[in-house]
Amino acid sequence: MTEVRFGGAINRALSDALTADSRVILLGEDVAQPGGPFGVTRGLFDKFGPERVRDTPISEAALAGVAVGAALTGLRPIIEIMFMDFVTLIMDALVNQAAKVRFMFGGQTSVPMMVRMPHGGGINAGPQHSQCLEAWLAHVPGLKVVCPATVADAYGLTRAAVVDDDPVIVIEHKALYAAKGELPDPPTATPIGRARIAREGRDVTVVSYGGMVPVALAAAADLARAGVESEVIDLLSLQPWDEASVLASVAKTHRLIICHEAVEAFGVGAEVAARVADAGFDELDGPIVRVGAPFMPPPFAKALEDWYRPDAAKIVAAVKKAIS
Amino acid sequence: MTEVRFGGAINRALSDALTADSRVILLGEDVAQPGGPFGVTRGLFDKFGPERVRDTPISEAALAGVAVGAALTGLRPIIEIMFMDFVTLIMDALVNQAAKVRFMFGGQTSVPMMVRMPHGGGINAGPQHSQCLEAWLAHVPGLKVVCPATVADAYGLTRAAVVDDDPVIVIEHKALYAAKGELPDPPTATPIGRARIAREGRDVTVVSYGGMVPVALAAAADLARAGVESEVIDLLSLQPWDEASVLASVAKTHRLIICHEAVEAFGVGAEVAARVADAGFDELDGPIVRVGAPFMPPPFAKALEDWYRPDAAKIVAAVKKAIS
Amino acid sequence: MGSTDAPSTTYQLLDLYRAMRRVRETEERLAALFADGEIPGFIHLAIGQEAVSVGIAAALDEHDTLASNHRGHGHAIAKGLDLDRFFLELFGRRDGHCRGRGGSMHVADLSMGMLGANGIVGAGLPIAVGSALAHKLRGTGHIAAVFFGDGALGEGVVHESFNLAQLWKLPVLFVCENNGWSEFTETARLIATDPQRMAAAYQMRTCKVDGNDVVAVAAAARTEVAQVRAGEGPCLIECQTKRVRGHFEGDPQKYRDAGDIAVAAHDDPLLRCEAQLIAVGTAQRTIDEIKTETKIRVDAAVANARAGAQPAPLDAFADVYSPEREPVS
Amino acid sequence: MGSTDAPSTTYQLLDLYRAMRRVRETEERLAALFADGEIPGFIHLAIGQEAVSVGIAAALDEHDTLASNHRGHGHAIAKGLDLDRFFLELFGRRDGHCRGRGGSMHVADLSMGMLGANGIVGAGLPIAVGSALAHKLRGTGHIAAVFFGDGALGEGVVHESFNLAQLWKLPVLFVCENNGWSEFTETARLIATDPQRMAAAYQMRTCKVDGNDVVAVAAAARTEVAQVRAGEGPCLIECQTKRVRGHFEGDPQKYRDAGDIAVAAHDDPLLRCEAQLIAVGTAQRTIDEIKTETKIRVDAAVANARAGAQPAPLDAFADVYSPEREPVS
Ligand SMILES: Cc1ncc(C[n+]2csc(CCOP(=O)(O)OP(=O)(O)O)c2C)c(N)n1
Ligand SMILES: Cc1ncc(C[n+]2csc(CCOP(=O)(O)OP(=O)(O)O)c2C)c(N)n1
Ligand SMILES: [Mg+2]
Ligand SMILES: [Mg+2]
Repeated sequence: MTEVRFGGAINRALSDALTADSRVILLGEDVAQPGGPFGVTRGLFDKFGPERVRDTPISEAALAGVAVGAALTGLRPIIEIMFMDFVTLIMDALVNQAAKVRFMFGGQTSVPMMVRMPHGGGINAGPQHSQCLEAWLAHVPGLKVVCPATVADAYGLTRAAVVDDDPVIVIEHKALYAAKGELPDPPTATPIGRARIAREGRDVTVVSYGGMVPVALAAAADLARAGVESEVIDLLSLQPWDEASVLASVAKTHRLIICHEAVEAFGVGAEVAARVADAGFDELDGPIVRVGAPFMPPPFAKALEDWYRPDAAKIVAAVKKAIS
Repeated sequence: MTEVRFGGAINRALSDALTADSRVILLGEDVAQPGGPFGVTRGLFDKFGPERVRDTPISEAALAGVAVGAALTGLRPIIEIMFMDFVTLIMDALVNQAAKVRFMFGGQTSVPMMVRMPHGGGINAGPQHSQCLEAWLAHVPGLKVVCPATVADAYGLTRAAVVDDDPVIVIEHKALYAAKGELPDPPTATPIGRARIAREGRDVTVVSYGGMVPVALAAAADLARAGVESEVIDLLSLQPWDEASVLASVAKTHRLIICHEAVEAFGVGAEVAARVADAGFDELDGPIVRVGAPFMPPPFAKALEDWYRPDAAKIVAAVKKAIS
Repeated sequence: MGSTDAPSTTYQLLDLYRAMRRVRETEERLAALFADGEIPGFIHLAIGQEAVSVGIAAALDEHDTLASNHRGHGHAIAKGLDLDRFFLELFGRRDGHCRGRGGSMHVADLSMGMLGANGIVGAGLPIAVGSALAHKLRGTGHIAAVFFGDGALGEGVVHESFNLAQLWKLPVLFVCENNGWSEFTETARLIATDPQRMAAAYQMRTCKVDGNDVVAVAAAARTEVAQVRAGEGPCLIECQTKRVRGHFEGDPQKYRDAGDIAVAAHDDPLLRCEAQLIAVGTAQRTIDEIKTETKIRVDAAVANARAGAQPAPLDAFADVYSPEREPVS
Repeated sequence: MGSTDAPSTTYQLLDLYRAMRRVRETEERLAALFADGEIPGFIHLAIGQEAVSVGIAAALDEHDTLASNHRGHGHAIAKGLDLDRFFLELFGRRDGHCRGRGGSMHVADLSMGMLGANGIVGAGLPIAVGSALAHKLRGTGHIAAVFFGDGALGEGVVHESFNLAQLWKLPVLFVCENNGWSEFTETARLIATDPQRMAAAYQMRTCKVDGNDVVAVAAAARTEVAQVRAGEGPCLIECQTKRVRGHFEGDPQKYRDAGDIAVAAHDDPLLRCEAQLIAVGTAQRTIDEIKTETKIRVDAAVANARAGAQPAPLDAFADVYSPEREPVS
């Protein structure tokens, strides 16, 4: 076990992936010589050289299309989109090309590309640099979507995403980059599609992912003091997501809360709720409660952003509502 | 009452909107001289001239940005995106600009623009020309999203969208364009945000919208023969959607089905299910069942597309599951 | 179709003619099949534009990669795709290139380097650029080519792709098939620049060729492909041609002068090639034999496709994602 | 800031200097406030580039519209935005231009024709094109202008916008603020063309000017704005300038030569303007007075912003959508 930062774990995973497979390349705005806008790719240019680690122009749409073409021609490209808010510019390459190629070409080929993108608030970056738009991607057949919450999974999901034969979107919460945690020695890949029980409990199931997992754990600690034992599930993967683990937990607790930083309406939580309201209906003893951002863009001012992002108090209130 | 086609009703609404307000303009690929790829804008170029009805280059991203700038400078632009699949190219202008301007500029201004886009299958147009991606747009604070099912609402929602001060996306199911129906005389606007009870019933609530409404009605007719009375709700608006009407119906029937042509997972139905599993939980007597496309891109072959698109039989099966 | 010598020998000219005839016969058959309701969906024919796909493909090697657009039958067939599987795909049959999931707008055969037709205008360009990057980094010695229409110059990603290709000096051949139309609108009413000016803006090598003269296209392609392959960076070839039919089958072309259609139909690249063949001494009988052979081949492919099995939904499910692999550490 | 005469008179030169001083003082204060943790978020300063925003804005009328980018403080202030509300916004206060919801990257004042700073590179261009279309159709006599950086040439929508503006001969002024950098990378390593070549590709009027000479910028802007306003179609002005500070505040600029920073800092447009003023006989005291006045004005704005009320979440809710209106029939 070594203690590293979340961003450092991703850096190590990228480095290990580039070392392990010469087909892996890394492309993005300022990822090479400058070492990445958040420093996540620092040192990789020096280690792997200008052919494999490349700075790209401010051309997100072409960058994503280039990844598709490179993946179809024997490489395994990793691209970085500087802020998830700019995923708006690559939706065509992701959705109409990367996600569909395998299916629409009759299974002839795969598209082994990976896209890294930071999401979320916490640094007062305002309405166009703080969004959580993962629900869009999870709605697209052919894409995989993961979102780590811990240092170990930041490493593990990054490694898994690179070796995966399909397009995988790795969403990193930018407020986690500096968080410290333990990395197993040697570090291992985290399987895509499986959730993790971050805390066991019998009274209520709290499903979460990414930057909201530590918040959910803080809420669970609060609730434990009040005698309520929450089972906190860290989804890890949003597409495919681990329905079986969530249903198993609900079968135990009979209460379900889902929390994420994305806007609540039409977010990832809606799908989790909908599946449990179908396949898990008979196990439910109370309403399914979601905690997410209110229906507005992320505001800039500290006073507003702090209020906008879900916190432990909101989760506690939701749990109380669900078990009342 | 006059009988017109769905596409003709939209044409009339556009014509009436252009007549009523000189600030309204219409832009899109082949919408002017050629009269639109589906003929929906036929005659408008001749009636309103080349300044107000314009053919645009194949530049969807700029087109949507132009609409934002024009809306901020005193016009009320209507743009057409030829297939909803190409909404991938305008997500930035829609999401990071149009949807946010009012909020992020502190309420200084509105962005009165409207975007028309056909979605859905039925013409074997294949994976990149048949998608239903409305769930993405409904997840975006600041956008309104509507989807008419009848001739009257095709007219009515189009008129309402043009006079609305916010960006409104009007989604038209391309398989409905040729459908005939009654247009009131004079035709009226349909309020955004209110659902319509397309058929009353006491046993089960079937929520639907757009091209799936006639299918849901056919299923309801089948079920009625078996003694099951379905209440079919035509949502009309997806953002904001009429939660009160759905909850009221569920309070009567205690069973809920949601069906749409979009992929089921992370679709509009998930949000409806999630809200009812929260606010309407106590009224539910059975699982909430969704009917949507399976988790794959829309396939081309007739044999595959017919299977892919939800039909009355699938809705009937879902209802049986929900009430069993 | 690989060829490095001049196409001026009778033998090579016959190869080009045979390839064009194959594309033409295929597309005329598709027109009839669509009219008869046997083939569904959107069918964009390139009748009258065969010299472009055939002339360019003649300069490519089998493992050069090719990205195409919505009007891609000629590109696919010239690149060497199997006619049986092609027709099976257009009919939506199980054994088509794409197992019936793609149809006309998505024909692809990765084993032939054909990276797919594409329903999104402009989307093929960055894919070709990425493919060229892979060729360069992997040292394959191959190049990537991409066909796009004059209307595609409206799409921003096309410009982003030009920049990337030139910036990184990638082995990519941009082929602009300039037929004057963007669907139902003349491109001149939509685009305030042209391929030559765009290439100049990036100081990219470029040339302009009569796209209805297969010898001219093949010659230009041979010269440019050699440079691209030699590592001289990208090149843009503009082929001036004419769209004979509607934008898609079923398009009544009300927006178009009858005269314009007649002119387009009159400047037939196949007839021009036939005249060239006769001029170099080919017997009319040889030409007629090619016509007959081609017709027989297409007849067979159509019959085979008609009899083809329907695709099964469950097979489709299996290809949304790749088969699972063991995670590595 | 509207002006139609030559800026060569002392009086007009003083106006330009005063405006630049205001921008400079504001941005230097922002740097300090950010360093002290008083202002959060991303702060992109245009120190050293003041002659561009001020010179261009001097040629615009109050009701001409302006779209800006992430480095937009100068554009906003030169266009005439109120300093109090500006600082309130940067502090995230209720009475800021955007009620604290936007911050540095989204400053806007529609009443001054300022259509907003923008956090998405390139996104301002189609907005300006749309605004120009509205001016043209409504016959307002106004024009639209847009500032963008050299790095923005990478974005496809920029090229789409050039095409549309030129195609429709719209009254739009494209102002490329060429400071040689795209964040942490020299633009020369990213872009294989330049503004002059791009304009040439569209046969768009263009000119290139020393962006650190406010007199030169103002003169070029006056000439070009007059043509744009007269209906001669769009124009692209390239202003060569230098970024003195990091990409954003807090950027240690490890990627950049100390020499490059020194050269940039040395070529100070304010010092150049001061020299020009002295040369035409302005007293140093006049210049010093402007400095003092400006400092006092900014002090006041900062004090006011510090004391400003916090925004309330419920107010924010009210502005996601416009107030409801009666549906019409
Ligand atoms: C992104 C996108 N926008 C619009 C369309 C609809 N569309 C299909 S083909 C076409 C015209 C293309 O013109 P051009 O590129 O010149 O090719 P041509 O059809 O002339 O071969 C259009 C607008 C599309 N398929 N994709
Ligand atoms: C679409 C998009 N991609 C990337 C970024 C991140 N980004 C912000 S500014 C910038 C560089 C812009 O360079 P330039 O246009 O030359 O303006 P400058 O900063 O030099 O003024 C980048 C890449 C962004 N804001 N938007
Ligand atoms: Mg064309
Ligand atoms: Mg710059």
